[in-house]
Amino acid sequence: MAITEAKKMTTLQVKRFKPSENPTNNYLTDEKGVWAWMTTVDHKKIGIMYLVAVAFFFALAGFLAIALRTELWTPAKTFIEADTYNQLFTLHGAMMVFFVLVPSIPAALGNFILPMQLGAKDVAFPRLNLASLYIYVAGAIFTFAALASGGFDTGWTFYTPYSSDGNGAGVIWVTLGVFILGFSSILTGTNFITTIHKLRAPGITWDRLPLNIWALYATSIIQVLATPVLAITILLLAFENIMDIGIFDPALGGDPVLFQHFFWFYSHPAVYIMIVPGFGIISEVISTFSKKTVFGYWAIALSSLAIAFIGFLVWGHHMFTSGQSAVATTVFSFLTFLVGIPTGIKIFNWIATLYKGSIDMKTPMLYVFIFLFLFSIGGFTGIMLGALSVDIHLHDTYYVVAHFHYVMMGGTLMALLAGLHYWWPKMTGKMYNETLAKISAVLIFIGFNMTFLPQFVMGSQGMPRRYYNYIDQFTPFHQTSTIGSYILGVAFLIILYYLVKSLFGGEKASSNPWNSRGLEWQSTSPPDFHNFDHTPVVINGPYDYHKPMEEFQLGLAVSHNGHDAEHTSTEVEKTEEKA
Amino acid sequence: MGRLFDFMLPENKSPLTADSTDGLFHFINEVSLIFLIGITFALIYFAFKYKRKSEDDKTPVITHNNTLEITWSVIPLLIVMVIFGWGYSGWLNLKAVPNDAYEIQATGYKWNWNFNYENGAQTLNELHVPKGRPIKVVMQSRDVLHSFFIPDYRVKHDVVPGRYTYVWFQAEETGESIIFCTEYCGTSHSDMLAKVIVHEPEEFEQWLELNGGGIQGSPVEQGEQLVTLQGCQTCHSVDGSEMIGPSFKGIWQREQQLTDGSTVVVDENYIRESILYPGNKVVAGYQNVMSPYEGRLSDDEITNIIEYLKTIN
Amino acid sequence: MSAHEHHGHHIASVKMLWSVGIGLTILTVLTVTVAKLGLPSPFDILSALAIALFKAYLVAAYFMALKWDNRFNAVLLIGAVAFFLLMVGVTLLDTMYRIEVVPSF
Amino acid sequence: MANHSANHPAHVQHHFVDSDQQFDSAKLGMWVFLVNEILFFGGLFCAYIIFRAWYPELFTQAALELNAFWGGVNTVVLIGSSLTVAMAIRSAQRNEIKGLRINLMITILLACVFLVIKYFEYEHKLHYGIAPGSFWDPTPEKLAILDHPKANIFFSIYYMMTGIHGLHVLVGIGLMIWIYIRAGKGHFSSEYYTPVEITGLYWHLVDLIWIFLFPLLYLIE
Ligand code: HEA
Ligand code: HEA
Ligand code: HEC
Ligand code: CUA
Ligand SMILES: [Cu+2]
Repeated sequence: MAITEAKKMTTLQVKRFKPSENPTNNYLTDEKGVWAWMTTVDHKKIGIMYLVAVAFFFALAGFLAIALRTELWTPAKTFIEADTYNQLFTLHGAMMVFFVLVPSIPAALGNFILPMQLGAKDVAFPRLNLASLYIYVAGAIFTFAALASGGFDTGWTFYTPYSSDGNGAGVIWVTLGVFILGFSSILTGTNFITTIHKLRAPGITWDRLPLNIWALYATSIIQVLATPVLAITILLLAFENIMDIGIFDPALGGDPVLFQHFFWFYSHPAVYIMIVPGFGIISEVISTFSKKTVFGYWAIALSSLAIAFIGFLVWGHHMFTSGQSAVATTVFSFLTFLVGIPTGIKIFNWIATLYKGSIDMKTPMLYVFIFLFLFSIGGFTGIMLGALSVDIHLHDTYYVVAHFHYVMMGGTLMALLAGLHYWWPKMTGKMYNETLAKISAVLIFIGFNMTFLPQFVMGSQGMPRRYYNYIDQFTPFHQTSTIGSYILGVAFLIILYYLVKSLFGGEKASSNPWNSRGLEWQSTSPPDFHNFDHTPVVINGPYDYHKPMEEFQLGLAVSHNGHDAEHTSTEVEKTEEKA
Repeated sequence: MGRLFDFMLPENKSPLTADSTDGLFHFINEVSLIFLIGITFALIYFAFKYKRKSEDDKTPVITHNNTLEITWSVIPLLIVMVIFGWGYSGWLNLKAVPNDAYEIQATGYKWNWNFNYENGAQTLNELHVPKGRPIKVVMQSRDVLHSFFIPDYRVKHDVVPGRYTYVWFQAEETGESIIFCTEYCGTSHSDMLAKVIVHEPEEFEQWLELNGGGIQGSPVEQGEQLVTLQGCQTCHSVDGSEMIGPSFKGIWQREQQLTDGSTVVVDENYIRESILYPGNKVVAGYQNVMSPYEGRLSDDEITNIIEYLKTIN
Repeated sequence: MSAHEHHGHHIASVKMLWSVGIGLTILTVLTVTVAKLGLPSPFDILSALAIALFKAYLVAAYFMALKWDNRFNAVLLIGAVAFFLLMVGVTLLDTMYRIEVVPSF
Repeated sequence: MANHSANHPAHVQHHFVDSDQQFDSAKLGMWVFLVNEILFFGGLFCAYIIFRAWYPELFTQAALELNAFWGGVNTVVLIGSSLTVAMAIRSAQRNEIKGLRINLMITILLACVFLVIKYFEYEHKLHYGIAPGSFWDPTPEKLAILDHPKANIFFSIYYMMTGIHGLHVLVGIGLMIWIYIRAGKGHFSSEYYTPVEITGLYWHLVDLIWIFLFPLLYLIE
């Protein structure tokens, strides 16, 4: 990068000051009223609105899951008809994936935290950011329109020709809804990549990027590369329904397996869109609550990129029984295993971070532990499914259902909960009730395992998924699972209760309740409208726990003018030595 | 075999196709368990050992360790390569049908399995096979994707419209095993069950003999058998009870309201059309889910079915 | 933007732009001509693609000014094309190696 | 210009430090968006390649229905419009607002010419019942030429590809009209012409896609 003479000459003087506690002026008080929220371009408010939307859809899709589980209490009919059941699991899966998990960490938490961790005032394109929220809402409206026009029961995978039979306007609506939704994801990804490249504050070099940012960066790359393929796939499917273009429909000469390729080309990378941001949160929380530099910074940072890359080449592992060619099957199986290696590297590095740390089992850390346990199980069972001969037996059984709940709920959702509790004081300026939080975390752990462990067993025994009716021998497993899901429901209600309560009566949070070294904690709680008063100059790394907390006060260049991080940072280092 | 995870798998009734799958299943479970115990133990141990004592705890700066990084990359890599090789060879075995396999044709359609044997015998939702002999099931679909799954034999394959796919197995015990449809195919996906019935070889020959040559008898009798074999009764009752489609009871000359508002009186042509192209005229109050029988039933067969339907009152 | 040449602000000369434009037109005529020649099977499409690729290079490098731009933008373009090729390549691994090579009907 | 931050020009949004940062960000953002576009069309190209690999004879046969001459003309039209967009950016960089507007005008006109030719091509095919999907109903004489059982799929792909490309042209026209109007209001100068450059990039991509569509669809005989 070229840099102007003028910039090189500037001397940076570093002034230190402490963020004020409980500011009367913050982003929440800055502009008030519904209209101000709806038209805001502030990344923090947009993040909060995303969070509310995601929570809403989670509650809705979770409620559908409870209905599913209740229906499965007995074989055949318990309280709803087969057609209703089929629509329920489709809606549950589609909402959880497209409306909850894909936007959850990047668009909700990421939107809030990313610019703050970069010391930027906002993301690169604030208006696009708001647009992405509205596009998300538009996608939701189309999905509800699909429900109104008869619903859809294709499963979240929309396999042709079942989905292209043309017997339902519902499918057309929901495909258009998912199509639209894709753009919201694309815009978020585009925005993040640009922000990370161009808006880092002076002093934040690539080797000082918080791991959360690395994870979001990897995620954004996947979003940008994979989502357009989903868009075109789903558009082709919509046209298949509207006017029988025949590309995927065997009755018209097309190939249904081709649809599966197209679909999984997006949807496998999409599972990494869901989990990789979770990895980011884990890195942050684990270092904060063990007061220690993360072990293997580069290993963790680069493994995210490795996962993103290899993740693109394994989609065919969902199609081992579909009739794809033997060559493709072999290659896909082989590559599938390679994804496990970088993931393992992460897990081992996190554990190594704990070694000789100062471990504080606050709620976020508790969720990290739960994450590590559950996600490992999910990952290992993924390896099981990647093994060719075994997958033949396990494909489309409850084993797969259990696998993906372990990774998506036990993984991403636990990471999301960790992040939510971790950043809650920063976002709201309030502390939540630690006791209730711990109780509900434990309840979630119990309820979760009770719901999904039995599913591994019945899946291996042959219980197929998407089954409204089942043979009697599976009844005990299904009933345990159902009870577990009720426990989960209770646990989430407790979470909802204490979080809402903390908003209104919660104890005020200090600017840095966890004594974290991360940049976002060097602002006030809740942050100022512009995050920091001035573009901060970053002197310390995000995990410099060996330096005393006093050194972690916001550096501020008296006369700064550079956005070009690489160059200014060295200047900062120099000035610091002199100071 | 008395292994730790035995309780997870159903009884292995086709060792030739199931053995390597089961062995690998156990291996992965055991390796995973070891790793999981290690991870869990480390987590709990560290959590207690390094519990925070005070807010100004000092922690050492340990940034990385290349030896460790390499160790925990290479060991898992070796393990997964073993898993890959094992799974691959097991899968090749599942693809390689022995030359002397006995072939049976299967057709999946919403929501039944139809089996055809070499001598014209037909069965609905029952797959009769001799024991101790490799069986190859060649499958096709008439409508959407289905998937043919026999847990006891560890075999599964999608059934794809416009293509043939197959599975093979060799049952070693007489008895019955369940067949599931594992690719979502609509309302009664979970009822699209069938069973394998394994006979002693001689018994099987007899059975084949008895059912060979297909359908026989007077037109009405033939029609009745066809209605049974073609799975019509999955959706149509003969006693007037409500199912997925309208009951056959009293169907003849019944006045039927269609979804487009018009009415028809059920006669030969209407029934014929309803069987060949069910989507053309859809009865009000029902969904258009019946798959077309075009190319599946001959004119004579349809005539026989009509004769039979006339008799159900 | 006075003294220094900032990467985003390269100003192309009229001569250069017109030469590229004319070059592209000539190449278009060339593809059509080559296509009319009726080369044997793999070569017809290969020649057409080679010319198209060269045209694409001209547009990207000169019209879109990648030649003078931040290197990362070029990386993005090449990366996108590479991923597209990967997608096609791996999908072909299936579609070209099915037992019945063509989905029969 | 020793201190950029001291004079924060009106066009620089609050969260950027200076004009350069804003410009670079916008450009990078646009490139990332173009990556999206490439993969979006990539899906269609993938479908094309696969069906072509399955049925080479179908593609050569069906391509006879496409008029290579008009396809070629359209290619040249798009190349011309790319040239004028590049000229427009050059004018902006040199603070020649009049040149900017004239070049934009020519670009818009060329884009319209492209669409008109496309319209006649479609018209011609639809006339013979060579229509996408369920409207597929070729007249007997066409059916005699297009006797491949999967000819409908070729034309589905053809209509999807050219249709979505045409939609992009339409969007491009809209964008350029917008830029044209803003230029008239004096929004742009050599100091600030980001939207012009960004739109230019988009337009070049539309051209790039066509550069591949043309030989793949029209020139396979
Ligand atoms: C967040 C989402 C997520 C994540 C992260 C993963 C992660 C993985 N998944 Fe999963 N998967 C899904 C979501 C996800 N999956 C979904 C939704 C489906 C079903 C879709 C549907 O059909 O509806 C599915 C289905 C699915 C299948 C298809 C099953 C079938 O339908 O037949 C397969 C097969 O290979 C698979 C494999 C894997 C693998 C190998 C990983 C790996 O990334 C896991 C890597 C992690 C580890 C391996 C653990 C940690 C590693 C160590 C501690 C090192 C030591 C390890 C070893 C020695 C092995 N998954
Ligand atoms: C993010 C992904 C995700 C999550 C979190 C879940 C969560 C749950 N899932 Fe889901 N599931 C899928 C993704 C997910 N699922 C997918 C993709 C499918 C496949 C669909 C298909 O086949 O097409 C599927 C399918 C699926 C099935 C298989 C259906 C079948 O094949 O027949 C079952 C059955 O048990 C099930 C159960 C559950 C249960 C009990 C939960 C529970 O864990 C839910 C617990 C949550 C609640 C009970 C909500 C309570 C919330 C509140 C009260 C509000 C509180 C709000 C805040 C705290 C903000 N799911
Ligand atoms: C998937 C379930 C299903 C199967 C299997 C099925 N049908 Fe149907 N059938 C329906 C439904 C639903 C309708 C009503 C909607 C319609 O008219 O298409 C129907 C309608 C009919 C009608 C018109 C009935 C009337 O009252 O007007 C006839 C006749 C008929 N089916 C015959 C058959 C025969 C003969 C078979 C077997 C060879 C068969 N069906 C198999 C679901 C099925
Ligand atoms: Cu057939 Cu499910
Ligand atoms: Cu996957």
